[in-house]
Amino acid sequence: MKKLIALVLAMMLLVPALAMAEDVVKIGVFEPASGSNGAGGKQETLGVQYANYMNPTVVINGTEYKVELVIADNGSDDAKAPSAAQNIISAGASIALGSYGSSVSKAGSKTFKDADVPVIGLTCTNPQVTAGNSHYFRVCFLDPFQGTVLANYAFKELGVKTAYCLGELGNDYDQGLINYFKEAFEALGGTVIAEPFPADTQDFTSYLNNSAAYGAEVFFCPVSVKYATAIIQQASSQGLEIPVLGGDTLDNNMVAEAAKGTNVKVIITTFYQEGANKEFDDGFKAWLNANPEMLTNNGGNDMIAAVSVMGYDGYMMALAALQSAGTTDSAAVMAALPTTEIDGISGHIKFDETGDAIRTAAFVKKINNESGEWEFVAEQTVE
Amino acid sequence: MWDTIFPYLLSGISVGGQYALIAIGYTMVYGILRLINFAHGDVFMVSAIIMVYIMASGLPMWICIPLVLLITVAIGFLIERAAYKPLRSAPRMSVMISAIGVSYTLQNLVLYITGGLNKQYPTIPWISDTMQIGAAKTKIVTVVTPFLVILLVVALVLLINRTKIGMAMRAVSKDFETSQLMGIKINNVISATFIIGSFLAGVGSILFFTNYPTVIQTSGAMPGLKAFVAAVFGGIGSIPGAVIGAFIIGIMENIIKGLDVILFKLGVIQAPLGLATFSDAFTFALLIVILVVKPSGLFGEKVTDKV
Amino acid sequence: MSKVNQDSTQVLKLENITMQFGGVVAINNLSLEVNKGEIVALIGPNGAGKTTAFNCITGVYEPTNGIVYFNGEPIVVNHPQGKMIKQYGGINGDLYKDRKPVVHTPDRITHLGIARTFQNIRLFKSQTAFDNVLIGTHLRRTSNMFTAAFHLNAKEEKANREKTAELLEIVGLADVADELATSLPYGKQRRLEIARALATNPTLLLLDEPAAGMNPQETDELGEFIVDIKNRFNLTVFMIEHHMNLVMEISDRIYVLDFGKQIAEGTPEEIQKNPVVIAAYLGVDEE
Amino acid sequence: MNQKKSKKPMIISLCLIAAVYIGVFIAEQFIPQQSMLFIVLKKGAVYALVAVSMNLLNGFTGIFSLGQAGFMLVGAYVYGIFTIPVAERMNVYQYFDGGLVQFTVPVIIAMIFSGLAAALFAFLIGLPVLRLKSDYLAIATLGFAEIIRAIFQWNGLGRITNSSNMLNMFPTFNDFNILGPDGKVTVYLSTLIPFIMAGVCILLIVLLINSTYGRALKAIRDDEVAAEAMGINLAHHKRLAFCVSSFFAGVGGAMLAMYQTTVQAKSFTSAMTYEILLIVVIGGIGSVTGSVLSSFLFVACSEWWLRFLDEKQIIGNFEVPLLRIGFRMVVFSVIIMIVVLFFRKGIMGDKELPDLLSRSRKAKGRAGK
Repeated sequence: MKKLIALVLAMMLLVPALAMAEDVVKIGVFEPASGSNGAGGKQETLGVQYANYMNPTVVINGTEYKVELVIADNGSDDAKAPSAAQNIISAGASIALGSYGSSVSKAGSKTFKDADVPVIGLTCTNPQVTAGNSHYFRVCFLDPFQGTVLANYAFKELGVKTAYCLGELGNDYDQGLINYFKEAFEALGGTVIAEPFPADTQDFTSYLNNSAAYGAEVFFCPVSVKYATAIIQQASSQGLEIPVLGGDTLDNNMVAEAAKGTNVKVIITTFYQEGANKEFDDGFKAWLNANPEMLTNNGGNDMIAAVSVMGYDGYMMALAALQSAGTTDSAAVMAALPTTEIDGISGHIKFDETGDAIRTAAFVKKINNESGEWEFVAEQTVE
Repeated sequence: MWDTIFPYLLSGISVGGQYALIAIGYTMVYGILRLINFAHGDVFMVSAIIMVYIMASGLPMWICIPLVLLITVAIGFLIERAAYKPLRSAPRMSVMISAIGVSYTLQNLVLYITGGLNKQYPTIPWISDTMQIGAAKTKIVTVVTPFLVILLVVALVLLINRTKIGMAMRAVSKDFETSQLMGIKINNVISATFIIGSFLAGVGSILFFTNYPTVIQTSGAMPGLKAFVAAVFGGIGSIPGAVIGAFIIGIMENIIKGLDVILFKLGVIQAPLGLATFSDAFTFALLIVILVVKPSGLFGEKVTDKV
Repeated sequence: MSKVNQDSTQVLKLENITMQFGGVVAINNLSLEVNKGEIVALIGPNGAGKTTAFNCITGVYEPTNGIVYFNGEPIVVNHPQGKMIKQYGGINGDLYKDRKPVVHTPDRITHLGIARTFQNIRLFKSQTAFDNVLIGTHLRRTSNMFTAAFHLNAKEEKANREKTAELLEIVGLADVADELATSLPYGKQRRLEIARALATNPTLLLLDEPAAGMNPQETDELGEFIVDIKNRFNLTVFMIEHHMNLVMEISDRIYVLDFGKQIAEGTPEEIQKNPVVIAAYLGVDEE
Repeated sequence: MNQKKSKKPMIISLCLIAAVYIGVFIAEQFIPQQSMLFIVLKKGAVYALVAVSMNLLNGFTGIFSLGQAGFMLVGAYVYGIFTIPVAERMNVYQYFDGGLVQFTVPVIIAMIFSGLAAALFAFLIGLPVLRLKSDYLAIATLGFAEIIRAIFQWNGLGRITNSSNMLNMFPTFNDFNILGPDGKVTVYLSTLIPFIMAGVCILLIVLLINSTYGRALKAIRDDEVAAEAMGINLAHHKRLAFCVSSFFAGVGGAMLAMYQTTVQAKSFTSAMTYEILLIVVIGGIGSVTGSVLSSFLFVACSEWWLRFLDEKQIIGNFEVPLLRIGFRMVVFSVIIMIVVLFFRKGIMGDKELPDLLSRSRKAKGRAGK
């Protein structure tokens, strides 16, 4: 017992050394590597890692700093988010990137805020992430925008009048996007039926039956990759005839894989379409193929996920902010962020007053059922 | 109306059959050790993960399936030897905690091996094919499941009623100590129980994940709990009870998911109420009702404590 | 005793008690009385239904049929119900049909003033001898959860501790008060159980084989001890016992049970001479 | 008789506890807030309370309940619902027009509400469930926790619970820091306050355990039949333990909400209950001290000390094998299994801090007084 107490006391005194080497700047990567969003989180992290590989140093105020990534797994779990965030903060990160999934982003937000560490959201599209937060920025578009794009596309291009929406209970991203989709779609004159499913559901057959029973003409499920693949496979075996519509989360090679060889039409909106920047695409693919571990994290092939691109752009944004701040002090970086602009892979990025990137276009893609690859459909804008 | 309800019934019967195969493992172990084997659902999940990796190795199907079942059985056997046998004389709470610990360990182990990513269950020929029944389209496995379950249950009941090991099992579940005094090798009987339970969970796993082909470390938890509820519902210790309980729960659960639609079609409600939220909770509500009204379940025997 | 009935000397009365487990009749139409101040013994071969009778009195089992009175008040009333109506083979099945079944829970019955010990000792195993007895005082508390937690019942607590110490002194366990109950030798555990029962302030004490496992000398001491506490606490004692010497020495009256049926009743002398008892019981038992 | 002997260890224990509190206060002022230490201390304090409340049921009363996460959920939600600033409600309840509740109450009152709400749920659940025997009770309480979760996520209650969406913007631990006029923190209290909250609650539980009621609960744990024969009303006492335990689980839930800064029903799963159960087991079933110690150990290991196992470590030129995401949890579960199988008594068995300090085991009998 005495030994134990001694051990505990000794450990407590072992406060992590905060002083670090002179010429290192740390960037936190606040992403899920496990849990329901693990797959997406890993791809997003890949983008950041690739950017770090391409740009391992940054010159701040005349000194060359080595950029070190502090990767913390938030487990797609709100309860783990604060400690993962604290991990990044205690490592001395000047700025953090993340997270895939709006819920976790919100859950970690306050911890970053209290420590004065700015965060750049990469693909968390829920408006609440940045609303009212001076420390949270974001390089992607927002759900009200994405929801409207999807509603317009479904109503005008697909010509459907009834939509069935399915989202995970308790997932801010799913529920938020469905909500904005519903608003826009109903404003256009369509009918929306929305249902939630409990977390960890595996059997979606009854929900697919529901959509048919309601006479829906499109099946909108902006869910995580894990659920999306299951839904598509079950849709295929049940012979679902209506198209499946999704948000940026479905832009994933596993989803494409699932739809390969089936008759399920999958249409999504996303941030980036492979082929838009050849130099980036080739570089990224070469890097993936050179690292078996990275290739596994990307889902086993070298298809480029839009979230990886956002990870890359977020990293570049962070470097730009560090440069314009002229110091590694996190508060100064936060002050510099609103005025920082870059030309990213996904387009020009500039923040508005809430800290959201000003975006006017989203890419619409669909899966080619024969090749199992994403195909560009249109670039959709909303005024 | 029938056309509306039929697809839900079909899903319910299929998933019910898969729960039944897990529930038998629960009910047999409980009957003998009076232990809720919390890890049983995870054995079911681990079996699926093993299938994923073995199929990926490129072995032919006719080797893979028996191999997976064999490994699943071995895991069930090892869990009993490693985590439950040392606690044979310990209070029941300790054994239950050990079971929870095993469940936790298996899940974390799978998390580590898969890196937290969901795995795609391999396609097994024929049963993965789609077929048309009436208005509904479904995989062949959906239809095969109930028949396979009945076949396995008949075989199991024969085993328990006609063989020596079956007789030993019945004796042990009636009275643990006395049967030990009568020279029954208690450890062998318990191992046999775990082997049978794991085997059925392995078969259930093939059927379940062929239908719902995404495997992740938490995949076993819910089906496991529901199967346990089914076992309690049918009367723990009773194999036909567990099977009937499992079918009832599977069907009810899917009806709940479609209840909004059914009510909508009947004109009872104008907009969905979001009742699907309760599809899991309903199972547990059913459990509590049955425990309060008839704690011995549909087919269980009442036990009185001796003072 | 709050109420005094016409027959104030009758402390315990069983009327036509039958206890049936499925097809097994453990007690068959048993009637008996225990009067105030008496020591009454219930004897019979193993499996005769003696402990079952105790369990019916203390509310652990619901008898299939019959009434138990305590100080003239019915504390257990039951008649065959549900599937027992079909199975019931007793002769007085309809006797109490019109009476509402009442079965107090064991704790209610202890409240009324019946305390018991157990055949297979049931002490609180993780606690000291002192705490075992102290728990017996819990039911007479006047404190509630809050006053107890905030130690506002210090006076009562002190009185209970004193009473516990005194009881341990009386049963001769004061020196082992702080030992774990289960670490005590067998004889002392039996005495501890009695002390614990006494802590509930009973008027009727039910002892289930208090001398089991004791040697002749200990048994003799126990006999004196039972008489002593009976007088000291103004008790009535009803006990199950196999040691015939003890039974014959201290009992005022004896009931004999065989296969759930009462086969004899009387003073020790009468029982010793009773041919039915000798045939059914004394001849068989090694005592 | 030997009451005097047992006084000394008590006093030393109290001094030790006081020293811990002072230590926390000093550490908080001088060690930079970024340190993982504080996260561990805060979360540890929350888990300590929850673990002790679970121990009251599982360890002291012998009721094997697995409903802890459900009661924490109730507590966390009630706290959130009553403390989100009115100005923020439009934002939080974005899909429900700002929600139904349009007022706030002080933090302490909200925490008491949390406890009471959890206790109320416990009372209602206890009516049918507490009659069940050990493992049936476990599975029934587990089921109830799932039912509670579904109810709180239901859209129909959205105007109160915000459906399945997140509650946030309510006061958190960091809001206890005292700010100077310039908006900078002058006195840090964000770790001390949770320590005090948890400490007060645990003290109340300890007082209850050492009262005549606590003895009755232990009697029930040791032998239900004998306890009942001693006039202890089983139903009443079990319900009491269940409600008290849930009350503190509810308060613990409110504290967890403060720690997490957000509340969402989906994270209160049975996995959370299992985690707390394992903490209780590691600490020793039936020891408050054990539960508290193991809470801090558990949190420190899982959040801090073992995190390196999840990352690639390179010592010199040697890359340590096996280390990657998830390895931490594997190591962790193996440790837990070893404790469960080979050190069944846990860290403390059923001993408490004063027992460790007193030389004679005999003093235990009356240590409470």
